[in-house]
Amino acid sequence: MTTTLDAPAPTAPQPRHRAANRLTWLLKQRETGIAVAFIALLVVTTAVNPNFLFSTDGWRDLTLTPAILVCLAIGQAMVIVTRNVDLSVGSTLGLTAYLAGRLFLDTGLPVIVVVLIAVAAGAVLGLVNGALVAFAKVPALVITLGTLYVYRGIMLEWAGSDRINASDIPPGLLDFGTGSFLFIPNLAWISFALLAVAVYLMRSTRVGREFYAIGSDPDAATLYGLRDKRRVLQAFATSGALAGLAGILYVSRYGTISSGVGQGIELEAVGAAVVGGVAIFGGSGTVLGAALGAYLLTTINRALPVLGIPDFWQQAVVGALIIGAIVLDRYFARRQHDKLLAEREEA
Amino acid sequence: MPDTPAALELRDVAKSFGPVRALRSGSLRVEAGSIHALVGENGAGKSTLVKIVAGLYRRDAGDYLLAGTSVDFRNTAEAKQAGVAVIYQEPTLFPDLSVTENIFMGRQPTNRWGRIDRAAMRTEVVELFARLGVPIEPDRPTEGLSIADQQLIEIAKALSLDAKVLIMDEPTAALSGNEVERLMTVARTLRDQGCAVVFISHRFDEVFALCDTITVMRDGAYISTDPIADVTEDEIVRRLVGREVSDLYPKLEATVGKPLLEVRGLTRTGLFQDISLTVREGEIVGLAGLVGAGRSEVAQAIFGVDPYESGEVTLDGQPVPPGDPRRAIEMGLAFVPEDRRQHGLVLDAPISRNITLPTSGRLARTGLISTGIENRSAADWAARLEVKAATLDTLAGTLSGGNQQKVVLAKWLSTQPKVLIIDEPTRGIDVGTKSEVHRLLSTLAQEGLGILMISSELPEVLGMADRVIVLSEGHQTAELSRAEATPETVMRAATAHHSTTLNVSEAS
Amino acid sequence: MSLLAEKAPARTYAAHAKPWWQRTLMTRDSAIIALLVVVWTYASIAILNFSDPITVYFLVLDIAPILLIALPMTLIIITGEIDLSVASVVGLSSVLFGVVHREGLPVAVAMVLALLACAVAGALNGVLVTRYGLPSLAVTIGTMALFRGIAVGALGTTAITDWPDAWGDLVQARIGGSQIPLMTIPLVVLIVVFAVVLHFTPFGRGIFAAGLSKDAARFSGVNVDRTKLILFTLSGLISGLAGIYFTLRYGSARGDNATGMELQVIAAVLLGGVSIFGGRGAIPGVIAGVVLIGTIGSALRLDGLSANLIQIITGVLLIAAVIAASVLGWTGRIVGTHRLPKERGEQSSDEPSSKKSE
Amino acid sequence: GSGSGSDGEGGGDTSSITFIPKNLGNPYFDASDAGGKKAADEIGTTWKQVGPTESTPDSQVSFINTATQQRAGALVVSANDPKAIGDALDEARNAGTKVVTMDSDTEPQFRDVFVSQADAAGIAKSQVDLIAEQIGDKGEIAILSAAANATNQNEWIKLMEEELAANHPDIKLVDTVYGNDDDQTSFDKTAGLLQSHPNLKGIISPTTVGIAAAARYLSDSEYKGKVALTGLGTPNQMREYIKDGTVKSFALWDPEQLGYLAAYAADALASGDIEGKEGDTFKAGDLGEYTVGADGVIVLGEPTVFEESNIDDFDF
Ligand SMILES: Nc1ncnc2c1ncn2[C@@H]1O[C@H](COP(=O)(O)OP(=O)(O)OP(=O)(O)O)[C@@H](O)[C@H]1O
Ligand SMILES: Nc1ncnc2c1ncn2[C@@H]1O[C@H](COP(=O)(O)OP(=O)(O)OP(=O)(O)O)[C@@H](O)[C@H]1O
Ligand SMILES: [Mg+2]
Ligand SMILES: [Mg+2]
Repeated sequence: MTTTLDAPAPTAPQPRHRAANRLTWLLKQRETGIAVAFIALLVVTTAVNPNFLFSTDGWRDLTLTPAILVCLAIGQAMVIVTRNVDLSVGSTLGLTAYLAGRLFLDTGLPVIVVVLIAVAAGAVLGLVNGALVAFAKVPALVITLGTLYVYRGIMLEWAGSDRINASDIPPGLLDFGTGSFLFIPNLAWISFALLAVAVYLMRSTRVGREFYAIGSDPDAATLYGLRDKRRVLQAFATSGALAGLAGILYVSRYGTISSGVGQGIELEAVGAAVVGGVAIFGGSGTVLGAALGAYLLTTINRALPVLGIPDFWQQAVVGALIIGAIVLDRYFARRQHDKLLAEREEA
Repeated sequence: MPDTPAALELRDVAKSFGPVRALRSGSLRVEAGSIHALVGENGAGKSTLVKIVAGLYRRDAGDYLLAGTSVDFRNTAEAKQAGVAVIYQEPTLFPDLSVTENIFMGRQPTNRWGRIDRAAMRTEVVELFARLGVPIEPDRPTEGLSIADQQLIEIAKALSLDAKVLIMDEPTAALSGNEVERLMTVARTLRDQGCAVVFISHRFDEVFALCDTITVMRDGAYISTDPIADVTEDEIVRRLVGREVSDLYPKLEATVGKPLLEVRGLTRTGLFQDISLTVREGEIVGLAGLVGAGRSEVAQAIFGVDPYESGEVTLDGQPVPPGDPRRAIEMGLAFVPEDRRQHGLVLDAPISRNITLPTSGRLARTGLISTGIENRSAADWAARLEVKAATLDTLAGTLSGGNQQKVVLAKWLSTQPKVLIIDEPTRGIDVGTKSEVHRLLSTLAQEGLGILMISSELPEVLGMADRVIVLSEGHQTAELSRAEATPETVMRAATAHHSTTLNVSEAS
Repeated sequence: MSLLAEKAPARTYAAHAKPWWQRTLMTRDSAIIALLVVVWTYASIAILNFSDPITVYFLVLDIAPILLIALPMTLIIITGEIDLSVASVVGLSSVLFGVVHREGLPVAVAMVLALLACAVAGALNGVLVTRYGLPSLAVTIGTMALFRGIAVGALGTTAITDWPDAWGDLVQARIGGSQIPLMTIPLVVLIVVFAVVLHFTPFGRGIFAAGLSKDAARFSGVNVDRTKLILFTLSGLISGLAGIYFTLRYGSARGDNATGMELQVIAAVLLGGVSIFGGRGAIPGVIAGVVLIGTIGSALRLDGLSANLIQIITGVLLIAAVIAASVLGWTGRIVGTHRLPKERGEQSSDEPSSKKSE
Repeated sequence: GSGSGSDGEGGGDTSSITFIPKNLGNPYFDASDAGGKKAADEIGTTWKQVGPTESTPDSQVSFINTATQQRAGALVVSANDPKAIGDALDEARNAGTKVVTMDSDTEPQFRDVFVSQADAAGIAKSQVDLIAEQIGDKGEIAILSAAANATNQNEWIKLMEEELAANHPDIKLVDTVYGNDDDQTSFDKTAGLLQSHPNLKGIISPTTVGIAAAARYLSDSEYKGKVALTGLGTPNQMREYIKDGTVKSFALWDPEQLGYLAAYAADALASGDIEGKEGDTFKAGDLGEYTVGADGVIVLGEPTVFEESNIDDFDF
């Protein structure tokens, strides 16, 4: 029981030592762990080969290469937080990238318009997922597995053996994709901006908090009268829109669009979110963590060859990392749970 | 009828879940500035009524008026908007989110940019908790909080709504004396501010101490409403049960034989300590205590679905291995769990599969089993227990509570057990079936079964048990013979040995 | 009255609410089998060369690995779990098989060693899921990358192609002079074994019970964790078998064999009427699902249509199949049929609970 | 050419030629496809391209099987694995379909003839010579290949290594990475190469996807102009990088001519004009007469080297 005798009338909890608490709070965050792992990886790799960080391209690729995955991981994290999953993002990315390519080739619309169309198309594809999940009450895993096939199939059917080359794409977009501003690549800026918005959305707005609530306990969400259908739609639409944007980023960075664009990247996005501490059954984890997870995964891929590990082993390392992350997560969750229980016993 | 419209009024409201008529004709009229008791047996339909008021369920028929205007809420947010706050029977919190967030979810204060004002939320929570006298850290997650603490958060949540109608569905079930006292103070304050409060409880002392009006429900229907001053406890009980209470406990004489189930020093830190008990042939042993005393945990540990740290369990002299329910079943132990829907039945499976699940190994011929074999066995046992169902492929989840309990009993009796452990045998079962179950238990004991019966209903324990063992906060505090067991002795033991807190209530 | 000893009183129960033909014909299984028959008939008539017996030969050889893996996958999904690592285990099996063979061990020995390793890989999934209580979706996303990574890492740039021809010929042999592959025999045996285990043994009853209600099954003496562990191990073993098949059929041990096949398997299983929530499904439907996808692919290719349409159709069928269930449930509710809340996907009648699946 | 042949029982079109590239959506094979189609039109037969979206042998097998079912007259295949598609090809040949491999060969027993773009040693030598010239015959180089199992790639790599060891002792091959003929992978692998080998002087990418991706990475990196790049690429993909100086020169045979020749070879086989034995000769339209060499290999000719001065003369 919670009441004690010796405490007079219980009062509000004591204000704590702010600074010290901040520090312990920071240390306890899941994101801190990933950030530390990421930095350790950078330090070790750079020690082996200074070029990894201290060269123009090394520095550039550090933030440029993960930008696309960060974009997808943010969307994926939002969806997973609501206790769903979006496996169709790879296909959405492919389809929107091809759409953008075709628009450049066939219409000559200004770049910005094409970007908006691609993002909107991604959002629509996401909405289709969301609607099927929310209204048909079918698990997102099945639905998005289905749309993974459908979206990819549509793209392949449309593209045939067609392929869009760098020369078909407006040079402005390509320059943007490889250009920098203040020593940081443009695409990285975009991913930072998205991340900032997403963090704000998920931490400080009702929509974001309701995402967490729905994922934490869908039944309770119904009791609270939260508009869970609408929220699920929003989460999927956001994920789709981000995949659409990722499609554009892909075009601007790689300059060619072939039929396989984005194939398999959905699992990398889920992997990034999981490594980043987003619980696969919803309710906890942050977009920042997912983004850090994306950084870690991408950078490991780049670092292994530098460290002398044949790149064939990259996937194995990534797999071990994902498993390690969820085992660790469970361990910390248990410890936290036990601690909370113990606190209760003491009280 | 008074001419001012009541704050909340329900007239002949009905609600069915498939074949289950949870509410046939529920009526309730609560005036502003009053505390209104709603009482009724388990399954009388109180919670269903509440959920209709809350906008969680939509009524099938009847009228629902708030301050004289007819309303029809499609979800709980609309009801909240209209000033209805509800504390549900089971706490409903988001385990991953902080206490503060839980209280404000869906209606957080925001600034112009949609940014949630965390500081304002925290300030308000601190104030609320101070008012309630609750020492809970507002920033911690609700995961791991005790049921009592969760209940307090629910109360804080309802208070923060500044509601015109506040409904509390058994808020005190898990609270200690002090906490109940504080809750009552809050309820009275709200009443004085003009709020209409509905208070649901099975504890008549609380009802009589707090409420000014009382409505009785039975079997999903309205029975009566009276000023509390005009009725006595006995009168209410009679209306509640609808028949003479003595009918309910048809205890038969049974010859008590050799010891069957013996438990020695069973311990699981934090849940129960050093529990020792013996159940003999033909004997019904009652395990009494307050909700949360750890009785279910003990039973689950004995049966092997939960672990324990030390102690031993033997059946008919043979040690029952820990953590192996299948072996326990083979040895002759059967366990009817407390939570029928979660643990007792596979709700989405047919009656036949449910009954034969623990015996499928035995029923199989050369390792193979078929629906035919299952149906023959299931039909036999369903008939013995008089399960009311047309076909054996009826899904268990569609049966009424009483019939579900009969299916569970059929399932366990088909294993031909020596000892039956039964946790809350009649929870959520209507009055008729209740006495059937009791008669059944008596008959089984007469046929030589040992029965360990856990029950929170004192009359049930006193009416049925040959011997009563009482637990309090995980400790065994008394073992009383049938003669020694009275409401007073059992209750004293059930509240004894509380650590610091309860010394007060003993002293007072 | 005597409950335990005496014969039961006269009350009797009908075994079923509906006549047998309704119970057999009005199911997801029958629907998918009917669809298969329709598609097959249509293709035979409308598509040139489809009715040729060699179609069956190629079809069986093509779908064999998917069919194999679909069997344990069905059981796993019925317990409410999932295994995404199967295709990676196929690659792992292929590579181990090849590497061990390259070291000079006989094919049969290499086969056994590879199968053992794959069973261990499956057991690793099982242990992580049951002992540590981790969600199988996350676990097998991890092991999917891990196993594939080991497979690709172990073989590097090479593919091992020096297999004795006898083995490859055996895998592709025909029965007598017919166009039916010899592989059909072990496939049918395995299908029968899995169908019997799932539908006619106490173990199978436990699988269904565990999928419908883990707790109720446990409280009834079903060892849910052990069941799941066995199934994951089995899944590894059978995927290993599929890897051996892959290697011998193509005469090439490669790390990237069967990339992406996990999604095909899961799509086929779900199309075959297995509920992703667990607790529902049957082997005949799954077989029909696998054959249906294979048939559509074969027919479209013969018709000169691109492989892409196959993807679209697979996806649409998958979505349509699951939505059909919930749409049926929904109309059923309106008409007043009594289906359970969980199935019709509505929480209104569920007691509010704060339980969270772990 | 002729178009006649005995009708199979299933009623297949025995004069048809089915072309199965490594994967669809590859401009190199699209050029071959165009060439094949042109030849087929001249001959008066049908030519169609079908194939998998990923370049794996098992997905290729399904398409070979389908062609078998359709009793296609001849099959032109660019093999994703020398052995893995062998049995399927056998099956096709048993059903009477002639098999021509093109660009990437299987083991000789599985096909009738192999239409080779150039002989492997010649390709390897030309690549090594191009890079040697550009880096002054000295320093570290690396190879960016396609799939790790690609037959032709691996053979060229082996021959390049031999050529380097024999004639260019100062050039050191420090790494070989695999971009799987995927843009993104090839792009990222290029980045990885440059970082792991700071002293890298040149990259050879004997695959069209690889060289384009590598060129695109180099073109806006600090290595532009410092690290040489050569390999096999199509002029259309590489034009930009030749113009901006990222790439000095690269080589390729004309893939369109390759398809054209393969179609003629396939038709000659299907109509029984040749059997694929050494010494058989046939006429390949505009390209003139070709002779089947040892092991059933037909060589197209020497690769063309593209550079600033001549690149605008080509469009494929
Ligand atoms: N979702 C549901 N589906 C089917 N039956 C239900 C459902 N909810 C309640 N019931 C049934 O309706 C009847 C009334 O239940 P209700 O919860 O309203 O009773 P109660 O009066 O609150 O009982 P208690 O005092 O035990 O809380 C019971 O028989 C119960 O089993
Ligand atoms: N899974 C759990 N995790 C943490 N605490 C638990 C868990 N289950 C039960 N408890 C706590 O253990 C204590 C004993 O619970 P238990 O259900 O055994 O009590 P009981 O005497 O059977 O009461 P009831 O009459 O409600 O069945 C309670 O305080 C309960 O909150
Ligand atoms: Mg209730
Ligand atoms: Mg209990």
